[in-house]
Amino acid sequence: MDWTFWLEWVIKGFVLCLILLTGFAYLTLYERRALARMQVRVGPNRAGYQGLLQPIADAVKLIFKEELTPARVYKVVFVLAPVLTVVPSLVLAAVVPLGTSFNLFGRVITLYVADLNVGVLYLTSIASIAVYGITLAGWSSNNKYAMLGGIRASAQMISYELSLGLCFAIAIVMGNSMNLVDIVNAQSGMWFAVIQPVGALIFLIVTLAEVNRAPFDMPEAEQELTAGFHSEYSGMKFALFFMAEYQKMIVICMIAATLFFGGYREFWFLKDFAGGILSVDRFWFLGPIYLLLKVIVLLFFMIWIRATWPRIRYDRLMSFGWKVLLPLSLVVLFITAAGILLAQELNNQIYFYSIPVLSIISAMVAVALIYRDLRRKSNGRI
Amino acid sequence: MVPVDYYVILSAILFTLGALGVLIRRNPLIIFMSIELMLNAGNLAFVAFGRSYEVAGGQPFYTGQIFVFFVIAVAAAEVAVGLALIVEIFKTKKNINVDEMNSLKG
Amino acid sequence: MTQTDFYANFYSIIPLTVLVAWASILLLVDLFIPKGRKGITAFLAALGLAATLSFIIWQTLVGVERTGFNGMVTLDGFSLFVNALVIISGLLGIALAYGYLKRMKLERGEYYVLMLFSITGMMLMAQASDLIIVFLALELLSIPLYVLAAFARPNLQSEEAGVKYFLLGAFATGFIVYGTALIFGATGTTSLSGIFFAASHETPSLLLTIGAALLLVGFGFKVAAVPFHMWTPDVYQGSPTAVTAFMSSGAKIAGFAALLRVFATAFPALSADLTGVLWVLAALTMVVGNLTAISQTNIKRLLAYSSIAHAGYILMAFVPYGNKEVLPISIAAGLFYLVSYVVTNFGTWGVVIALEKAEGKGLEIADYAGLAKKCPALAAAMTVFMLSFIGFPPTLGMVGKFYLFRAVIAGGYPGLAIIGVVTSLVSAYYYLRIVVNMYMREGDPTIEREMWLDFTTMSTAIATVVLSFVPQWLFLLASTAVLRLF
Amino acid sequence: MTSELIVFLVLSLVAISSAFGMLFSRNAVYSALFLVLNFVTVAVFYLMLGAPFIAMSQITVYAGAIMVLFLFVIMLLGAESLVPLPQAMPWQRPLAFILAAILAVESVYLIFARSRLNTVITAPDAATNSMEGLRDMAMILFDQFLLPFEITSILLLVAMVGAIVLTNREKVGHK
Amino acid sequence: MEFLLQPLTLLTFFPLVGVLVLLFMKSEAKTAIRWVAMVTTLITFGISLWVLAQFKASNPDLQLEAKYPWINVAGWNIYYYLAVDGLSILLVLLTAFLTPISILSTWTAVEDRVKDFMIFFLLLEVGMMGVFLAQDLFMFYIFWEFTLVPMYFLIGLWGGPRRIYAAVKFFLYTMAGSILMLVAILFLGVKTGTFNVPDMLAALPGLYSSGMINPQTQMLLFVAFAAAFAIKVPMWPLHSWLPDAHVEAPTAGSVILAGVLLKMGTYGFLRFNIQLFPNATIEAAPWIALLATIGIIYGAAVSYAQSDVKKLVAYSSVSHLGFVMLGMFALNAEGVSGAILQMINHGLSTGALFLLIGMVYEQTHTREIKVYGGLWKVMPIFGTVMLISSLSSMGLPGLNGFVGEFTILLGAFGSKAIGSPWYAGISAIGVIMAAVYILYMFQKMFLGPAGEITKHHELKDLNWREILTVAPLLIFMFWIGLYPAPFFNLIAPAVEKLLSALPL
Repeated sequence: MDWTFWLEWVIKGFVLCLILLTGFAYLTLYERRALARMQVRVGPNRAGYQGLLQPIADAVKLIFKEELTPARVYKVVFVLAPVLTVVPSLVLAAVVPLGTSFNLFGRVITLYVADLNVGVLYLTSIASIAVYGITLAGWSSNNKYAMLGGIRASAQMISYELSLGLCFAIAIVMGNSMNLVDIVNAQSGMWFAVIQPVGALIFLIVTLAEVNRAPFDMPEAEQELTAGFHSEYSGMKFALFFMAEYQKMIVICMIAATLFFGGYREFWFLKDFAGGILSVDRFWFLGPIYLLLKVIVLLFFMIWIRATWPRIRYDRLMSFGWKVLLPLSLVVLFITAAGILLAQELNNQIYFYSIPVLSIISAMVAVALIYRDLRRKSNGRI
Repeated sequence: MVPVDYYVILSAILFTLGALGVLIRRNPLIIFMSIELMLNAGNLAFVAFGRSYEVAGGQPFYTGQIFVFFVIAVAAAEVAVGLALIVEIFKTKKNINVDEMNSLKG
Repeated sequence: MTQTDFYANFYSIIPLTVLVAWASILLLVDLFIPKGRKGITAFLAALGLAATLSFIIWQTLVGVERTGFNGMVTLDGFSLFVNALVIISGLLGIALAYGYLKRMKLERGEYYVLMLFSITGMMLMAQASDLIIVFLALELLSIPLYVLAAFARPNLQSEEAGVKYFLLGAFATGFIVYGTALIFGATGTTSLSGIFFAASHETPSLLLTIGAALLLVGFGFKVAAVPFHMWTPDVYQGSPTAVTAFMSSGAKIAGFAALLRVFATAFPALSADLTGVLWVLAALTMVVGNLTAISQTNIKRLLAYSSIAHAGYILMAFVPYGNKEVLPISIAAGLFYLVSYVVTNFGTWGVVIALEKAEGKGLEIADYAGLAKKCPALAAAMTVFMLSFIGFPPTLGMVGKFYLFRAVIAGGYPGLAIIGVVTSLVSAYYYLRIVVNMYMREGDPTIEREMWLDFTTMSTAIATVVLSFVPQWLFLLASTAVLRLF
Repeated sequence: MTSELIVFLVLSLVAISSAFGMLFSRNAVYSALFLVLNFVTVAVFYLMLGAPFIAMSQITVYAGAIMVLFLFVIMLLGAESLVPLPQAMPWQRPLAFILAAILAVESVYLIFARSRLNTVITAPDAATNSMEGLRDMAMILFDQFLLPFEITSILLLVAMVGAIVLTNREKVGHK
Repeated sequence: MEFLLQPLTLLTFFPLVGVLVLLFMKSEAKTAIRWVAMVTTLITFGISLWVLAQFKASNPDLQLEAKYPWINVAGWNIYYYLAVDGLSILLVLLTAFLTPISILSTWTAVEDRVKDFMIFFLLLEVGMMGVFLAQDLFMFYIFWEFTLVPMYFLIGLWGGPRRIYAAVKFFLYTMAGSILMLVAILFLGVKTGTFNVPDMLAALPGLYSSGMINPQTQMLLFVAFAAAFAIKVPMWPLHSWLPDAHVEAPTAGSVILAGVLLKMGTYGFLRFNIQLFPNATIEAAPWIALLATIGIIYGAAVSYAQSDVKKLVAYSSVSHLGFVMLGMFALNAEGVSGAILQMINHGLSTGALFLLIGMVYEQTHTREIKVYGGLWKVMPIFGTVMLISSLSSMGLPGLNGFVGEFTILLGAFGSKAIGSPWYAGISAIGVIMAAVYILYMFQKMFLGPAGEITKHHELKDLNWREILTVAPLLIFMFWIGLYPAPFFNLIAPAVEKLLSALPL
């Protein structure tokens, strides 16, 4: 372990943080503009060209805003909570591969901070830690609404974490590795989202709940809880929560892209296009670009959903997680594992194709069941 | 270059602190946390011993880690039941002090 | 794993597999059994136990002994014996619960399912020959019991019992885990035979001794040995009586079975250090259990202390565990005593349940006054049980104590035997108080009659008496069970 | 003093003081947070001991699930403030301290002075970070430790059933 | 079937047939129940006579053996082993003889829960027979302990006002002794590898001489056995349960208690202590003689101080059994045979006294001596019978008591084992004291001016049933008093054999 190793490590980490921070800033802009478009208005377009300086203006405003610390909060935790929220969202990205490697000064520089053999487990563990910030923020505010928001957040995140873990497991099974680089490389022939579309869908739904995005943003439901867990926060502390949420969105989309959409790799059918001119194996710098594109598309879906869907009632949210997503993801995991095993043992690729078919069938069954249930509850009004 | 003794001593201290917590604290939640600390001390010792055998034998040796894996699973199961119990009694009683659990007399 | 391996492994856990499968299916089937007819679940659960028992009997007749899953479980005479005992106590437990749950309005199908799972854990305890399995089996048997103890919620007493049992049980688990860790550290393995080899090759290291002592503490909690007994009276009193009956038998059998196997197969090398500890533990348990029982007025608490005391008697069988010659006898004696304890115990709890009223009254000893006039058969049965607990002829308890004390004396511990008999004398005092109340005081107890309850009480009473005259086959079973343990 | 030893010492200081913090906090939430800190440091120890899988499981299950549940329950019950009550058994506390002190000193002394554990744990090499190691472990888990694994699954099922039985209030008077 | 037809098996377990019959009878049919019990015990008595007919007096060994392996696994060597010899034959006969008499005495006395009473009584007989006949220590122990249970209920259910206290005290005292014996039995069983007494006797000398059981251990074992028996006898200072039990017990219970149960203790000394631990016996003989002597004087003195006539008789038992113990540990032919005979005598005379007291108690419901007086005039037959029994109890020549006590004193006087004639001398004072308290009692109750009760009650004299109850006892009192030789003949060979084994 020479010092250059450490240096490389520090630089990569720093760059990643930088990417995420600016990414966060422009994501807010992106979201506001996109939402505005959907709602047939313009959105922020004054600061700079097309509002490109708007995030900076917001940042300056928040930084200089007065910070109120209510009298009866639990001080230490109150201050700690935003930090605890932001850090996991940053750390989470450490294992996500942004591309292949390139040579610089005679060294092989890989485009990820840490190459963990238990990368996926690392993701789950950090994701599970992320609950603390919100929960503690809610509790330490010493405010009923905030507290309820915190409790809701923790309940929701724990509940959806199970399905999340199972989706990770689906990717692990298909990639035959817990290492994210391995998983990405395993998708060079075919994206996992194609083989296992249901798994990818569940993953996307679950991530929405994990980052408390609409329609699962119960912890901050304005109508019921004013602003939920961050009611009492203002100024920079509030900004940190804000920041964490958007960073998490970015990172989660990166992870989703990595696990199910080929990560930094090109479309599978482009691998041999024009002698592989579009392949990351040929040009390393294509990796980050592909990834960025995928993330932008996925983010757009998140924003789109926010613009389209109303908020789900809390009890429905929980029972959706436990009674629909969890069993469904279990079934899908089983189908995936069984298909792979059969294909391997019997050496017949036909079983491989049964995975998407059976998964889609089971997803449709799930939808049908939900439909029937809702119909019964609403006395046939749907 | 840490001798395995150090890990074992650390785990012994943590175990003792956990046991101490069970003995001196009266809140079932804290008692329960102390028990978790005890289990954790056991886990640490397991991994440390496992590692020492690994180093001594020169080849991977997973028994310790696997035991820890089971302990973690069991702890999760225990927590599920234990917290359910505590929540239940609190719902009935609105107070969870072990000393005040005296409807059973002897 | 090759095919033959698979069958060999599978053979060693057939009864377990049957029971687990049955319990899981029952969990589903129970959903379709309408509320108020959960008796069907009880019958199905009993059926499952019977099926398991028949497999055990079949395996006993086949007589093949083997270890499975890389030596993690052992199928031998000892485990078959203990498992049969556990299943019989499960059957008796269901018979007691059947009417009781109905009467107390606690009837839910999960009760029986949890019981089956707990029995699985107990069976596994007896078969375990690796500390991992011991640990997991212990949890598998305990967790359902925690729930069952609190089954009468929102009854506060029951909930308190559940919480206390849980906290102390988990505390004990902590000791077991840490003890296992130290043993693993000392020997590099968790398999009992591996520990035995590692320990016998060199002088036992201190680490091993501490580990074994911590295990002993953990097991001490589980079998309610003094000074780890504090939870017992509260838990026994607070739990629904049917649960207490099952808990006080099943958990004890399993705890002792595991303790026995662990100490006898893994730690003979430590006998010099641990025999004295066991001696003191057994003596303390007998003395404290019996002395504290004297002042009890609640029958459930009294029986709780009495069960502590009996744990002390059974512990005596472990004291000579380092002595190769005496060990088989004393283990067999311990097993025999367990049988007699279980039979008597269930009968006693049956009587307690018969007298317990729906609102949890009828549990004071004074409530037993006049039972002999009201229901002579029940009073006679109770008398038989009390005599059996004292160790008085013509009951199984007497034969059990005779066997046990003989083993202890043969092991060279007459002092312990004397403590044992003197505490039996003390116990006579409080057991007789119940008899006095039933026969010699006036009162008008209300008695619940219910077929399965009566069946349990009467069959155990008859067994207690009849078996005392023909204990040979039980002796034979017990002593052949331990033959190949060592 | 190698750097590893320094890291160890610092972390163990953190672990021990967080354990103390857990013990003596007046506030149950702080206790829980201290325990989380403790679990995280122990997870780092696991990494140092070449057990990344266990380290991650530790964080996921202990810190991420178990302790969150604890916090959840504490908050839900409003049980965070722990007013010191008059001791029911005044002798119990000092006795517990004395016993604990004896236990600690004894175990440390015995293990340190008389056991024959002189193996030095070296830092994990690259091998522990290889997929092969993880695969080997999985193979062992599903082959040699198949039975315990299955038992664990039953155990979790039982715990689930138990928790539901305990918390599921039967609807009374509902058709 | 051969097993069941053994005379001793039949003798021991025949009452169970009665129990079985009783179990299926309605508890309202009191007379029928009494008859069933009566017939059962009479048949049992008949069987005992059949046993006597087969018994060969000249043979000192165990006879009529019924021996089958019982629990023979894992080195247990427990036998179902019943046998009789000169040491026990008389006690067996006494048991079989007293039981029907006691049942007859309850004919009108017990009205409450008759069925239960009879069941317990018959069970008690099984236990007592078993104690005297069992030759395997395990079996012996079972029977020994088992006798406690029915007796406990007899006292506790049909006894006087403090019956619960008395019953529990009786139970715990007796059990306290026997548990130490249990340890000793187990120790012997472990050392000799058998529980069968003859086998044990064969094995023990080797163990003693080889030092496998050293003298201290032997002494400890002796003490452990002695504790059980001494409480049962009861020897001073372990007697305090006896007055309570006697006073509170129903009449039939007292009769059996005094007549048979106490003899189990002395029999135990004879059969087990002396045979199994010869050296310890010799060593302990002076001490036991001392205790016996104290018991004699103490019992007599306390008797005198009693105001309750039943208590008086109870304490006199302490005194009388002191004689038995003294004779037994004289360890010579006279002493031991006298002791055995005195056991029978005590059973007869004290039994008769308790019966008679019960009969008058049934009418008056008081046992205070001072409320009686002048009974003789009202109840002449009762008076006569009482007089004879009292005189028998105090040892008037011509009656049975004299023969026993005289022989004992003779033995004790010249005993090498006791080593000092003083014990015999002091004990002789006990005889005189007996005369004092018995005559004092008799005078207060039967002579003199009419007391309260006598005045105010319509007292009826004995009816035919009651006469029939005591008559057999009187016959034996005279028979033994006038012609004891047949009884001595039954005992003598066995006693000789017993003594010859002692290293005196």
